[in-house]
Amino acid sequence: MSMNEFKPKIVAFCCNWCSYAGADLAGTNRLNYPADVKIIRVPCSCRVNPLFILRAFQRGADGVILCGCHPGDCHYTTGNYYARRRMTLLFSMLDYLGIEKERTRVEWVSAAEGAKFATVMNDFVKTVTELGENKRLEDLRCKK
Amino acid sequence: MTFSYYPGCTLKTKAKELDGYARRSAQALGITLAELPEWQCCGGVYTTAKDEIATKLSSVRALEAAKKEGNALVTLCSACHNVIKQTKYALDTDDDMNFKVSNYMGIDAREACDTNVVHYLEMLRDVVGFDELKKKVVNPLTGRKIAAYYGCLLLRPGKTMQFDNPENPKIIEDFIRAIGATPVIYPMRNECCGAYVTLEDGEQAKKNSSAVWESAAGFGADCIITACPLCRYNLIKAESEIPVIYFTELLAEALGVK
Amino acid sequence: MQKIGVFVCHCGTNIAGTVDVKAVAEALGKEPGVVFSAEYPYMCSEAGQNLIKNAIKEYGLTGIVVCSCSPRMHEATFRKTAAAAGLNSYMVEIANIREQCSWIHKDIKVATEKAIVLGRTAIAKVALNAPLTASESPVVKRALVIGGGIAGIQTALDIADAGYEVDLVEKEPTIGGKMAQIDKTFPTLDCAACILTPKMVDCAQNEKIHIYAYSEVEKVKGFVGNFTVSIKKKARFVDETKCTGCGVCTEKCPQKKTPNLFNLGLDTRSAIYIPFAQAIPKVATIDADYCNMLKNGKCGVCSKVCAAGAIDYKQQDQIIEQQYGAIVVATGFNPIKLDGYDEFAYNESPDVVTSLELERLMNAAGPNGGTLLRPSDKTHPHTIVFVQCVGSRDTTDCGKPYCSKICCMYTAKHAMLIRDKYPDTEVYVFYIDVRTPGKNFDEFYRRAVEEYGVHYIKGMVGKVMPQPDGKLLVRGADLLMNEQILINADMVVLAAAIEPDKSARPLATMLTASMDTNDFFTEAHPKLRPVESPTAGIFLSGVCQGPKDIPETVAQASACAAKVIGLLAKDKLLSNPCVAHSDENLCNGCSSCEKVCPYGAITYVDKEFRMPDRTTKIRRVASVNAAVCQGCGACTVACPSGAMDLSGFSNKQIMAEVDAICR
Amino acid sequence: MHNNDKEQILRSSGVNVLKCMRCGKCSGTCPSYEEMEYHPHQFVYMVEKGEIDKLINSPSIYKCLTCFACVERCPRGVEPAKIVEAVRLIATRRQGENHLKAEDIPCVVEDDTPGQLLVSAFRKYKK
Amino acid sequence: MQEMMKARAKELLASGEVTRVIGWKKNEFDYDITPALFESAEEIDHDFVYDDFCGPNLSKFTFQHQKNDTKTLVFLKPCDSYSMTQLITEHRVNREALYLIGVPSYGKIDVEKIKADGMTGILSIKSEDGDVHVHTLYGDKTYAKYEVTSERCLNCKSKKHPIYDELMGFEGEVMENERFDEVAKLEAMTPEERFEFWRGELSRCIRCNACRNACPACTCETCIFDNPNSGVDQKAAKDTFEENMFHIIRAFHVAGRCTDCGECSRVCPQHIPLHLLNRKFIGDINKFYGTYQAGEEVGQRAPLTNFTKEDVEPDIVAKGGKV
Repeated sequence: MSMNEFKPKIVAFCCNWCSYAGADLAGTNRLNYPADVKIIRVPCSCRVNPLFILRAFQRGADGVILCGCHPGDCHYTTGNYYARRRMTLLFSMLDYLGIEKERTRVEWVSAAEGAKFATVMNDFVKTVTELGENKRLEDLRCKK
Repeated sequence: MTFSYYPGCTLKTKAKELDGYARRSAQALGITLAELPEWQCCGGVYTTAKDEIATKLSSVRALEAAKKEGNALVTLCSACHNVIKQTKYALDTDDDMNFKVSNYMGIDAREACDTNVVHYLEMLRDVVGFDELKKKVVNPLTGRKIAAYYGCLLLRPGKTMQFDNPENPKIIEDFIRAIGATPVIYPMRNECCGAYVTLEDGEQAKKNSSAVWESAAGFGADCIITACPLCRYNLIKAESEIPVIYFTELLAEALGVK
Repeated sequence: MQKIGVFVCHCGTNIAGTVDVKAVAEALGKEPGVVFSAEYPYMCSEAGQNLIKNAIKEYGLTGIVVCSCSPRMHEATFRKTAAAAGLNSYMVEIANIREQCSWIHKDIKVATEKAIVLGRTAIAKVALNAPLTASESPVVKRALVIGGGIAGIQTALDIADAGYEVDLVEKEPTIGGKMAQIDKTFPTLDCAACILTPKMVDCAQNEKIHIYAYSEVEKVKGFVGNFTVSIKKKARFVDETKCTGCGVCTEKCPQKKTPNLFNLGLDTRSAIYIPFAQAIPKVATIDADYCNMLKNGKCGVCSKVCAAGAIDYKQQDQIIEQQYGAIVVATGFNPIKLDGYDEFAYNESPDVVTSLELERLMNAAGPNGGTLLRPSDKTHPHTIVFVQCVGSRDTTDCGKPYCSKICCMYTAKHAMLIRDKYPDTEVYVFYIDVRTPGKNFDEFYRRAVEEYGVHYIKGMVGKVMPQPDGKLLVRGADLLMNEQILINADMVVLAAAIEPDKSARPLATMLTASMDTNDFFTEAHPKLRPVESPTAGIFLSGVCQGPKDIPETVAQASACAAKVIGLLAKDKLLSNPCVAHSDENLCNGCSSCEKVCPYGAITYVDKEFRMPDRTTKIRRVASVNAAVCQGCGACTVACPSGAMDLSGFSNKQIMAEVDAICR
Repeated sequence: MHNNDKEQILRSSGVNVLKCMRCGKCSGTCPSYEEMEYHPHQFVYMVEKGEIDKLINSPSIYKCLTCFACVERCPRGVEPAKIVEAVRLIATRRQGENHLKAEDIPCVVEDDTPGQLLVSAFRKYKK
Repeated sequence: MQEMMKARAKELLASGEVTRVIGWKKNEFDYDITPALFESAEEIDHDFVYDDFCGPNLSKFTFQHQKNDTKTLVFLKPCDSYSMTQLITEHRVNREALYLIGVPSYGKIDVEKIKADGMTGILSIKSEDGDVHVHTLYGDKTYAKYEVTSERCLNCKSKKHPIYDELMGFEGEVMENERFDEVAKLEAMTPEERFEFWRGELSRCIRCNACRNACPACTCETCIFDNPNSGVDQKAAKDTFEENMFHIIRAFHVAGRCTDCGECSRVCPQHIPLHLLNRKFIGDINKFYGTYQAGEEVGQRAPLTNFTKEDVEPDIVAKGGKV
């Protein structure tokens, strides 16, 4: 598969109150970003269990991005602070295991930041596309 | 109790009395001031620039020497105190500065300079204690109305110096009370005397210094005390109508060792 | 076996323009579990909804997926549709193929493929949905208002007007708050007492309102609709039911050297006191720190002169417990301490005062009977300098980073009143910006300048220097003249920043209501829900939420009351059923979930479990209060054993979505 | 060129000029205000605007007493004195001639001139 | 030491202060030591042992054998007592029903190191005064103790007991150590090298669950890997999510709670350096959120159930992890 044909699989977790609304606003303003991004709506960024991200990678995702309210603006007051710690540690671990750190990202996107949402997604898809297909995490268990 | 002592350039020349009285008083109070063996001039003023290390090295050496001796470092001249304390603060808070200085000196500067820097007045307050000092006064200066002149160097920047409330200090006033005199509070006590500008613009310095002594005299002071040779020089140059002397002179007088 | 129906909306051409809706419906029709699939131009129209209803009935659908616009748009609509057809409304999932697909992609092939993925993701999720029912909890028809200033008074009056019981708790001996200390109000210059005291009397006379003055909230338990609050009635050493407020005791009390806190310590009063003439409740209070009888048992004059026999030196603090459906916070503000601003000589000179002190100095009921005199020598001041933004917009340790909002206007008021009453007095105002957004506000400020000749100077004062002759030499910058100026003043008035009352922080902890870094209460939404705390059942009135002037405070207080009334009008509360729940068999009782819950919705109980060997074992397990939980899901991730899950967004559902996307 | 100077000033002073809210308290407190062509608040504003040359060529840079009154009293933590110092350092580092030369000293020095004065002045006026 | 411990245990049993004792017992070989429950002085006399092979962490065993209605004496090495403190913090053991005696540990011997040196047919091993004498069918050999001390003991984090009712022997200090060096070495590799490294290591896993069973932080009532509703089960199938992710998920589950006792690596029959996963998390937590040692104090708030508003952003990882 040559580079320009490669279409990455990207899972985007978006919190219901800010980032999902930001994604909607991007749509309302007809701001384009690649169709490779598929959004899963969660109530809050703190609902995203590292298991979900691992599962995505195991099922063949090439990149996973988590979007939440800006720190301090969480609908539930503190959810994104916990998400921030969890994701920092998880991403660091994935990098440690050899999954390129560019394949995981957290972005804070408010309901008003439709343009930021589109920019972030364009940039993320570009980064992941350049990296190419992900090493399947399931390979970790396969004999060399 | 032993302290490493950093006298500074002027105390060896034009301000010998500031130094002499301090030493004699310390002795009377049972405090040993061990002069650092090879101190260098602090530079007189602190250069705030973050990309400038050469001017800070003499302070670093003083701090390092005191650390090696295992003592807190006592200063007397306001300028020395300000420069050394600001240098220490920069090493403690500015990683880049610490890195550069460490590289230049071949030491771990932050570690090597981890010395407590105290001004002589702080030593009187925190180590001797003003109540204790009061007990040791043999010649109380009762009835004398003394104006404390802090100037800028002892107090500011407040965050770095941690000396006293920079806008409403009381340490020298407490000192004045301890030696039996009456402090005179006047608003110009923490304003600048004109400092080094006097060298090229005597008029400016005179204006600044005049405002200080006039304010003190206006509130009925019969004498101004200071810890800074340059402040004293400027006030005298500005034709102060009341005497301007070093605080150590009064201390020595009260302790009967003048 | 699931029977899922899929409904693809064209949204006119909004979706159909870039998504081949027929192809989507066809592809999704082949997904496992799907028994019905259709497309329609406008699914949200009545005809579209009927299509859904009929399909539910005809095919006995157990779940539906609507591929349409954002769920933020029409999820509620389609849930109602499902419910109308007898399907649990939480068996509906929306695939957002408009905002997140047709509107952002131009290529029909790409958009169609994505729409199919989004559709099958929603199908995968709905297959795991479970019917949910909102739980119900009763509402106690009584409100608690904490703080008896103008905010608390207005809120209490409005709630009582609607026929609900209200308890008003005030920590001072009288209600009235800051407004009672103010002389005149901007921009109309009417007398504060004249408009406030009738409201205070209304409170006292309203049968629905119960005033707990000289009282504080001790403990709060429970949740929206059903709070249990302990209120501490502090000992006044005077029996409220007997005291007539005649004031004889205050006249006869020999201890007259007590600082008068109502006048901000500018004068003194007796140890037994009534803060001011119109106090509500008008009963005396003994200041235990100054009363000779309470301090050393020598005196007892007040007891002797009291005809009503109301004095009780042995009175103790009393705890009252009461149930409430809603709690209103109206804890107000105070000017900051000015210890960090000695360059203005506030601690050094009595003639440097804060604006609130000036209010008392100018008030007819104040220490000088309404004549403005210098505190130091009681002479008439000829030059007064006002300094704005003392501690406001100040990012240093002693200041506040925000604008205190009221200072520009009250300073204009002060300046105008002084110039009006004492035309021989020159008034200078140092300002950084004059901020006057408000009805008739800028006009008011301009009158101060144009009609009253107040000197406004753009700049800041650097230092105030008391002079031997008692004058205050003020040095400041006039930035427009590019000059440093010196003014020889008689008085200096500092517009001290305002900060939330110190009691607010511990109260917020008790209420599990969130605060910002400045200790202002956080609102549920900064624009759309400004009078509610994110914690359900807690409402915000007045300056506790952010700096406000009187009209704004009153407006917010009434808005707050409306929200409280709306809550109390309900007999039962329906809660969002998408909440967390713990599987007791899996729960370790480790307390991780409790630590991350922002609402305190999780408690622990010891529960008996039957073991396989027929013995029993008692284990500590988590229990979620569904009425308090807001469904964020923080606990589900904190839980190490996976005991905690979130209805509507369960682990399995989200993983199914992940799988569907990555398939 | 100007931009480089501005960057250099910001870097060496460590001051964020954008924090300034233009209240003028620094200038309201400065003891050298009268002697200065450009005043403390102008230093901050002009550095922000990149008007560095005017400052470098102004005698104002030798009038600041480094008394830190402006630093102490600034409500935004801007530290104008550090900006003045950084501008002056650009000037003294750049100048072919120092503002104060050793050969000038005998003319100004008097019997009672403290050594502290001379070292301070050299620090401030010389490379 | 061992005799003192035996005497004290018997004393406490006799006085009725405790009714059960948890300690170590020797099995067929000198070096085959397992945790054990003793209920009589006779059992203690016969089986109780405390020597340089007593590696097993007794806190997990205590958790598994706890009884609420009677008091149990537990001997704790410093690292065991960290685990115990963590279990108490998480309400997993009942402090009231335990009598804890802290005992010093001077480093435990890793028999695998001896075996790796080619020693077979081991009949006995004796550790005396810094020497370890190995007696085999084929002859004897003596090692200096440090040569055969386990990695976790060489990098001991602490010789102090954060919790105890009674101490025996000398109480030690928190130690300076180089335990993050191996982690740093891996961090310095390229992602490809790291991936290869871990693939090589984790491919050897036979999913025996020994690590999970030994881990004192793994005390879930039902492990998510055994719970058909967790979405990560399906033990039987090959190449499933659970199979592949087991160790990562496990490491994340104990992140912030793992005291770095090293039991996982000790018990792994495939010698997978599992502790390097846990240490990565510990190192990151220290770096990002300030030094934190799980089990240092009862009631500590674990870093993952805590936050500050100024926490680093996740992109710190992309920026190379420098704080």
